[in-house]
Amino acid sequence: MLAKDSTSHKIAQRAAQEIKPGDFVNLGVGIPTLVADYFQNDANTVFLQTENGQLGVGPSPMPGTEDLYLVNASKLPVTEMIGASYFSSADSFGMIRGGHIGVAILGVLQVNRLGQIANWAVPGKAIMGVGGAMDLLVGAKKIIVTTTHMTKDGKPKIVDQCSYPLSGTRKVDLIITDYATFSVDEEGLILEELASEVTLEQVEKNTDAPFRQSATLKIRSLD
Amino acid sequence: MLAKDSTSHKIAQRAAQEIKPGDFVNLGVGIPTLVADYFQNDANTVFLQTENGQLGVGPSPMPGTEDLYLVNASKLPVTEMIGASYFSSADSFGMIRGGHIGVAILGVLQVNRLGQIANWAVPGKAIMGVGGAMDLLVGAKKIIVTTTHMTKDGKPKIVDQCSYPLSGTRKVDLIITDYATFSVDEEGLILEELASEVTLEQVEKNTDAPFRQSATLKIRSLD
Amino acid sequence: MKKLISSQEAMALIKTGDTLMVGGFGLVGAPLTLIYALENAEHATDLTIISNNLGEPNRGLGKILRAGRVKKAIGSFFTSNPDVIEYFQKGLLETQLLPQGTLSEAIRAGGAGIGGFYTKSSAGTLLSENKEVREIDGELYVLEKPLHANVALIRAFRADSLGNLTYYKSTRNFNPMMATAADIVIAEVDELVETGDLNPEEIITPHVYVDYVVRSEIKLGGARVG
Amino acid sequence: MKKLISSQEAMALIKTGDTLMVGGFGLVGAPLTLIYALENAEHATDLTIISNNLGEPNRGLGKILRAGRVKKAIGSFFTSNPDVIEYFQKGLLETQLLPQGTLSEAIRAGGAGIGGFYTKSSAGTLLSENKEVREIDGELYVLEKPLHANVALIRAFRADSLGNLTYYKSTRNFNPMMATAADIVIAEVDELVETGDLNPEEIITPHVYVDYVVRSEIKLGGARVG
Repeated sequence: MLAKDSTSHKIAQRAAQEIKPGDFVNLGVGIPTLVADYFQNDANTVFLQTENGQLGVGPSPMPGTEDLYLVNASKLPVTEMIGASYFSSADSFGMIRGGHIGVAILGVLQVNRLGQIANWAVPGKAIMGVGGAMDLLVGAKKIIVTTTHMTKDGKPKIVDQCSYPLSGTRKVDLIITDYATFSVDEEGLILEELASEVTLEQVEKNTDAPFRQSATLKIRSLD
Repeated sequence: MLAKDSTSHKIAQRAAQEIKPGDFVNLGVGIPTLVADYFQNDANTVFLQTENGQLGVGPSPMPGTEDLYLVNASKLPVTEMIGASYFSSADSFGMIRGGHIGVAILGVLQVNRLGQIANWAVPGKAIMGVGGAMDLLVGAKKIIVTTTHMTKDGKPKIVDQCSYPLSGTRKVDLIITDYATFSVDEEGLILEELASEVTLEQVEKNTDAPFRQSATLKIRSLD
Repeated sequence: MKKLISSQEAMALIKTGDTLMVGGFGLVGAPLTLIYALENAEHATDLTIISNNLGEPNRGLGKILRAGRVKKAIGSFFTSNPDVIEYFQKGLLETQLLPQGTLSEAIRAGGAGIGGFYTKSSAGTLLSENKEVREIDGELYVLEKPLHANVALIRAFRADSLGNLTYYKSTRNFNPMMATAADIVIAEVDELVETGDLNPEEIITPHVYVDYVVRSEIKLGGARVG
Repeated sequence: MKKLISSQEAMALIKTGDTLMVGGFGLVGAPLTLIYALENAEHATDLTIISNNLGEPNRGLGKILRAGRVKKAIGSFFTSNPDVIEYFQKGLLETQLLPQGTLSEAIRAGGAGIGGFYTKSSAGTLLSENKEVREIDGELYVLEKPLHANVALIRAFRADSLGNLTYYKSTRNFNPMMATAADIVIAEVDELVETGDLNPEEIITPHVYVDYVVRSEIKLGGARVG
């Protein structure tokens, strides 16, 4: 598990601000899974769905209390909120494809200038798994991407055109990185928010796709 | 309810002889529903499925003990055998179309020389309902037709070509009337059995389709 | 309970021209309280009704037909209401007859994001006229389209405060699929329980599908509840 | 209990060249006892395995891959076993990667007599290459075919003497659909109960789908049962 102050956690914390009471939310593998730690849900008004077949996913169990047969899509132990239910994968993806999940938060390998994503394959490398990503991409009402702005090798993940195969043709709605937040419209990316640690110039330098600036560009606050 | 010695009951009694331990059986509306009264199932080894969503349909309830919310496809009150289960219509017809029901017993309006049936519509008349008949016809492993040999107007129901619209292209496997029992092969109908009350001549006269005689033609016994 | 409304409030959610799904196999599993309210909701006309049957002559949904408020009926068995045939023959009603398995699967498809499916049911019959038929592995299949509705009126047995639903015996029938396939889903229920009182393993309809809950006031046989 | 057999007896039902469905999402809900028996059932080679994952390197189904007994893998996520990629790249293994929702729906279709279905998932991606794509209501859908198997190895929680099954929490995943889509269905279960001990409303897999039951001997984490 990453330390609470790590980059991934800051991204997750920012993404959690997008979750509103009454939302039905699916969290993908990786940074999205961390989002669950950053919104209060004492009133049980946010409902996490995991595509392996549970609605009403609760927080991570206390060490030593894990039920190995109760896991999320990342295969990590979770708990059961009051009012939770279980269903098969077919029913779960019926729920997803049928448009019943309001928000999906996904990790990506790349995002292109139009807000389309690649997150399931790297040609020639040992990544060959799509899981539920393509179904979530076509089914969720709103798609939020959470990702580090740069790869581990220091290359931009937001690129003009994806070199990795696309996960679908649908544009995502919001892209949250450790550097910035972008919304997406028909013409492409709009910079909405800068992380307090970075400058506009740094974002421009480290983003390989064109983007416009929002008229209401903000500095990100995580408080 | 018809008297126990009526024509319909004799047909049902004969059809019940086709049911074997371990069979999963769906009974259509009308005479087929009566079949349930004619096989012993004390060991719970025959399993009746009703397409409105129950496996393990038990016998008709004692008068005064009916549960109005527990009915078969004929909308008649039934009971629950031990080991019964309930499911939605979608799941029920998945079971039917998917080939998991061994025997379906169906009523018909007409049967043609090839063993194809018409049982859902009469042009110009107030019959406009297909229910589960077409799904059962494509899905059940074995189809048994139970029908009176003649219509109420005294016309043959087994005809050269159906004047009513067909329920599907599949041939049924066995046709049980009050006069006779026919099997069906690629070329058409084969008379397998004569009811004790009728002669071969009567069957020939009242059947409007050609049929062959089985080398092992029997006289029906209902004991 | 946040989602609990009256049957009158429920009717305000239905507009003229709407497509409605109505649960039940005959009267069993039908939302009788909501159907009764619909009879009185005269503002809603020009309706398309997706339901296995269309009531009986001047009973249940049959009453809405006689009031001239049904434009189209989609179902599998209209024989129980001869009015349907009469209205159809007079050109007063459009009908779409589907095999019962196709009807239930089409509703499921509508709720599950399936754009269409192939079934053998009705291949080679009048019911597949004007539909795409294709051969798959040597057998004929008919392409069937998903069904959607503006509003679904369904019946369940128990609802918890979130709106999770269980059903009772053969009342389940079309209700769980209809709960997934409409913009607004209104569930009439016999019992309201606290969230947590339903075993998570026996919840058939997760609350994500349920928008409103109405307390059932009419039981089968006509007995009034409460 | 009529259907109760040992895991060794179960393996005698599998033949060389068979297509197997194996339940589970990773190890959760996987029939660990049956998979262990399959590792030792060396008579069965040239297998096509339909499972969300293909185990891990030299663990579970991954062991059968290393033994050269898997001809083809159909699943949604092979990343957890890098061997799959290696064998695929060396031409030692055919693979078919499907979106997880398509995989589960295709298995359901296989069990439910659906000849094919249209889904938006994977439209416009490499995964829809060589598949029929059509526009429905202005959006692209991919035609997906049903999946069938000779034998399904699934895991459930409780079985009654008839073979009715319930599942435990997130172990349900692919198991209920696989129970419908194979010629022979073998369910590994944690608990055997008398017929009548399961609430009819909470039975997820009716016994019509279950041919054999095997007592689970391995729990997650490696603990041996009994």
